[in-house]
Amino acid sequence: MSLMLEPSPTLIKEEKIYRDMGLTDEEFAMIEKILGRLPNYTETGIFSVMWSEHCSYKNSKPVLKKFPTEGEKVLQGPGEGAGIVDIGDGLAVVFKIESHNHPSAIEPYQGAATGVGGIIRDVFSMGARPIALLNSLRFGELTSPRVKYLFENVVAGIAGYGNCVGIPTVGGEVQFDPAYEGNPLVNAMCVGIIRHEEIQRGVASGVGNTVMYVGAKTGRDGIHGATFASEELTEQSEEKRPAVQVGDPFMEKLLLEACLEVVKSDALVGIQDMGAAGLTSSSAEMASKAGFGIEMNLDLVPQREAGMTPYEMMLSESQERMLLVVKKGREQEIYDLFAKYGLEAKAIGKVTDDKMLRLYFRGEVAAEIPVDALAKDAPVYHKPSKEPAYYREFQEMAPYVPTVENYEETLLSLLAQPTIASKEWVYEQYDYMVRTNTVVAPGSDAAVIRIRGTNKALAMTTDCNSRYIYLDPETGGKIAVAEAARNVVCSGAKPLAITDCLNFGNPEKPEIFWQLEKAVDGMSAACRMLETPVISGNVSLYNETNGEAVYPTPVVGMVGLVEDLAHITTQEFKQAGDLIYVIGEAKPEFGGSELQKLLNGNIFGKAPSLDLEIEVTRQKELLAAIRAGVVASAHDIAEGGFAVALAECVMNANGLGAKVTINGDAVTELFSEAQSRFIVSVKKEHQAEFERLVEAKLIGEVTADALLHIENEQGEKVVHLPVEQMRSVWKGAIPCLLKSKA
Amino acid sequence: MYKVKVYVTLRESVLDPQGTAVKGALHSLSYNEVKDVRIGKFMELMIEKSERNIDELVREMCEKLLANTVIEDYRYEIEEVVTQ
Amino acid sequence: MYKVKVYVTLRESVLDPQGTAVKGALHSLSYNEVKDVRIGKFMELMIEKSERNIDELVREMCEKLLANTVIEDYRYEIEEVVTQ
Amino acid sequence: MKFAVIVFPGSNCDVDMYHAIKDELGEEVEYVWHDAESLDEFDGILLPGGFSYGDYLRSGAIARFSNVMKAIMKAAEEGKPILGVCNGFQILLEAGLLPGAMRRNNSLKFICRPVELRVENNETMFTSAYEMGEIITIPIAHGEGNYYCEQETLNKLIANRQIVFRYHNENPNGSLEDIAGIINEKGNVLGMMPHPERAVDELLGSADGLKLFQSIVKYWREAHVVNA
Ligand SMILES: Nc1ncnc2c1ncn2[C@@H]1O[C@H](COP(=O)(O)OP(=O)(O)O)[C@@H](O)[C@H]1O
Ligand SMILES: [Mg+2]
Repeated sequence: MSLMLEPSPTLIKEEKIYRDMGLTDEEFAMIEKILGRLPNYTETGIFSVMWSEHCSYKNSKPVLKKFPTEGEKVLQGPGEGAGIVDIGDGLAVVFKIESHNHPSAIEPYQGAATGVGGIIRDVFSMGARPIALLNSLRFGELTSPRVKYLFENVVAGIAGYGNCVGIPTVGGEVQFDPAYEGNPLVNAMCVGIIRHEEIQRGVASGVGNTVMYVGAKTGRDGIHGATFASEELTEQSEEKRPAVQVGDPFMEKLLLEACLEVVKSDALVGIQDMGAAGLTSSSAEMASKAGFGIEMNLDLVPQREAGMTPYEMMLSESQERMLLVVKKGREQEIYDLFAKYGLEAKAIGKVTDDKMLRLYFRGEVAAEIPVDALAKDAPVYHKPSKEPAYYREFQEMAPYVPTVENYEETLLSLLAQPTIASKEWVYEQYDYMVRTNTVVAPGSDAAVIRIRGTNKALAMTTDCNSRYIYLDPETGGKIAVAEAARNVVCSGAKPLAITDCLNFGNPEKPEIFWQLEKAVDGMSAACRMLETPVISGNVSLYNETNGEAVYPTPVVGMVGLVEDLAHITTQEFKQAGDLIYVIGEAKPEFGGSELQKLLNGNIFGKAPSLDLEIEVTRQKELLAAIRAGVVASAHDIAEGGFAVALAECVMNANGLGAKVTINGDAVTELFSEAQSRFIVSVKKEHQAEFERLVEAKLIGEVTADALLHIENEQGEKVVHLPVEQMRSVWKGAIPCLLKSKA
Repeated sequence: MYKVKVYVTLRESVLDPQGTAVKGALHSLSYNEVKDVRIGKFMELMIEKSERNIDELVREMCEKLLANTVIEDYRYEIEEVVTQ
Repeated sequence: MYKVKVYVTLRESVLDPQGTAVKGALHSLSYNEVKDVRIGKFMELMIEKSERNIDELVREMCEKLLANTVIEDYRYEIEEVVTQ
Repeated sequence: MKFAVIVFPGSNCDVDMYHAIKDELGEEVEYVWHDAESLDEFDGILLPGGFSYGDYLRSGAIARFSNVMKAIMKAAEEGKPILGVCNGFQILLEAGLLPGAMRRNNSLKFICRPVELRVENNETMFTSAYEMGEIITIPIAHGEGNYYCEQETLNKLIANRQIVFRYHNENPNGSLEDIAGIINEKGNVLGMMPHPERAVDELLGSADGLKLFQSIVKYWREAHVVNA
């Protein structure tokens, strides 16, 4: 029996077996002190997962403290399953983003699918009805067979899970860059709606109350490979090898519906999903938060496989499981409720007053640990930080001046860059319409979901240009938040708050830690100015292959409120004769731009500059004009610059074109990625009112001829392209790359 | 010509939601004697003779494409057939 | 206890989009010797002995649920196993 | 007129169907759980889309054994209008209420997008509000909508004008004869892959699906005026 094969406490210490589990010598000494004895194998495992970066945020906590997390509308900041913001009418929006990078690198379909499953549980465990999913994806260049395989299967996994559960996937972003070749990023975000009085928290309180387990059975899924003491000990079997987690979206759907019914019952005290470190983290965190203890009998845990040890049960990451605390004496109601959905709830323990996590197995105590030591009192480290040499170099470079011979060809090449190209191939695999509230589907700036029973809607987006962040983490961090806000504003919404997913390399390297700190500084500054507090988030560090880190990628997920359905705005031009305006000036800023990447194959120099005051003013003006009803379409200028943004305004519009005049240096005007800029179209009758509300420059008109015509002030042609030609390049790029042989 | 049959099954310890659902359905149809169901794939390939060793070829195709060895096991049978 | 293996395949006359796609993928990996691919399901059931005739029982389960006889054929193998 | 929206474990377009009837059509509607014994109190039965039982094994294969299916069979015999959309269509096929079967989409991918349909028969209780040959825009969202049947069945479908909707311009999934929706011989059971309940409000892009529900109500009103 495998239990016998577990190393003894003395052996764990002497052979430093804890190191394989990720604990340092100092941490092991701390554990010994906390317990006043040596931990056994199960206890060592429990400490190792709870003190991992993933659960304890031990390296990132000091940095995360910098984020502004408060605001008058914030009902729940970071610390629970998801954050919550008030949206009036007694309703609130709940959202969070989370990474599933490493599982997706190993098994892209299941890795991505279970990532979606996990974030959905985070939202419904708060008592909220999930209404939308988004994602943010990063892969290597779409040329190698491995990258294509990862991309295709990650997308299929996201689709497979979200579609089956019946939550629309309405937005996201995908970027391709060699920095992600060995380490793709898969971040999933879920947005939910809740009535204020139904907000739940993950607490285990009330001595004697019952701890219940519900959902899928526990298997040996996802138990960290290295934590098996050694190959010799487990040589008996292949099947003992830690298995990849497989998602069961059908189970998730049943759990979702049942839990949303259970939260209405006053028999429920607390509820939390079993995420990373499943049973361990959910029980310890719920008890620690409430100031109580928990006792569980592991023999009662539903098990998928025979002969599971306490260590395995406590560390299993089997999906689709929830832990509930229920008032003593009210258990039957809960059993009945779950039974209606074909689910079996099982009492496995009770709440105690001694602040201990105590586990029984076959009549004996298998582990006994103070809950606070696992949760709130986990160690925190202040890692050294150092400015990387590359940053200084980039800052001191002379500004990069691209030379472009043929503007039309360059524009077409930019439209075919996978990062800019249409993502239709991706989002057509997502059921973005289910629940019939999707007013703006994927393809415009932010997605917009109406809130039934009100005249309001929510706009949502994920954004992060990691090239800028690599070049200059602080400025890039600001840009990530500002860009998300631009997308939300363009859709007619006022930004409410953000969630973030900090995807970085190994924080033990001072240069990486510096990137993390600076990016968070920049994001925090932008969040303060834009009044969008951080209400939830996730950290994924150690995203490296062969010692090479990914680009620092702090993905921003933002949600905004549309006060009136009439304010909903999209990016495509609406009608011939409408006037075209541009807000903001082009500047010769090409560091990290698509044009630089296209012409040089790599990026260098300074990131575009950002003035947050100007950003805020422009966003406010534009939103005011949208709310005044004088804006026909709005689109922010992002990757690829003005020319690409203008092309996007016509490619999505049926049969329309544009005729505009630029002045100044054509390359800068067309392709610079200078910040805080928008393209807006306005009906002629609204010209005066628009110009009164917004400082913008009139540059041309929407035409009926499906041509994109750009000329300079001398009246010379700069670009003259049929919209159809651009569209076919733009829409065909990704399918074409996927089909081409390596 | 070879007729090759490939059987792809989920690894022992990997969750099989499909099998579980089918077991549930069989029980609700009162086939209570069914204790376990696991669902995998069954593929039939017709492969022409070539210079390459057929066994090696099939193994390679399984590893590369037909099975996902992270979560699946496979086995195969090769049978030589006469082409009509 | 019986171990029952059920093979469900698309009928000959039914076009198999999955098989076609896999064949295409194999060709793009230069396995040009592959002439045809058909993809079906392979199920393993553990069934306890009961008063019912096992053969009849399995056929019934196939007809009712495991195969859709409008487009699929099935066959099965029954093996008696000793329970540990 | 009173509609039932059948809810199977894993149904997820039940809410959409419910709101289409209640908010846009303005008729009475109730959710009916898959274990219900009787549908006698309802005048029309709607089987919504989704992933009943996870669509494990085959789409609709497990749901067809739900208790409520007996009541649905009975309602079908009684001539009540029964509409199965997407997964609902797949369940009707598995249950044998409609002929044929579904294969995976040719692309092997789930596809979600608005598509154009041609109304091939407007002399049914589901389509009388449409013009013959009318082109309508209705979204699809499925991974297995590639309809198949034997030649003999197909001949019958054509001869009896049982093909009610065909994909127009582009067939998104490879279905036989561009079939998007078929009706039973008796004319009261319609199965279709596109989602009319998702096309009932211009705010969300199209209201072309509304006429389908209006047709049902019109049929029912006429039948009941005569009977009264
Ligand atoms: N992974 C994805 N999933 C869903 N939708 C996506 C995804 N990637 C891109 N999209 C959609 O494509 C559109 C364009 O995306 P993007 O170029 O990132 O826009 P922006 O630069 O305005 O943020 C958006 O509507 C976005 O939601
Ligand atoms: Mg945008």
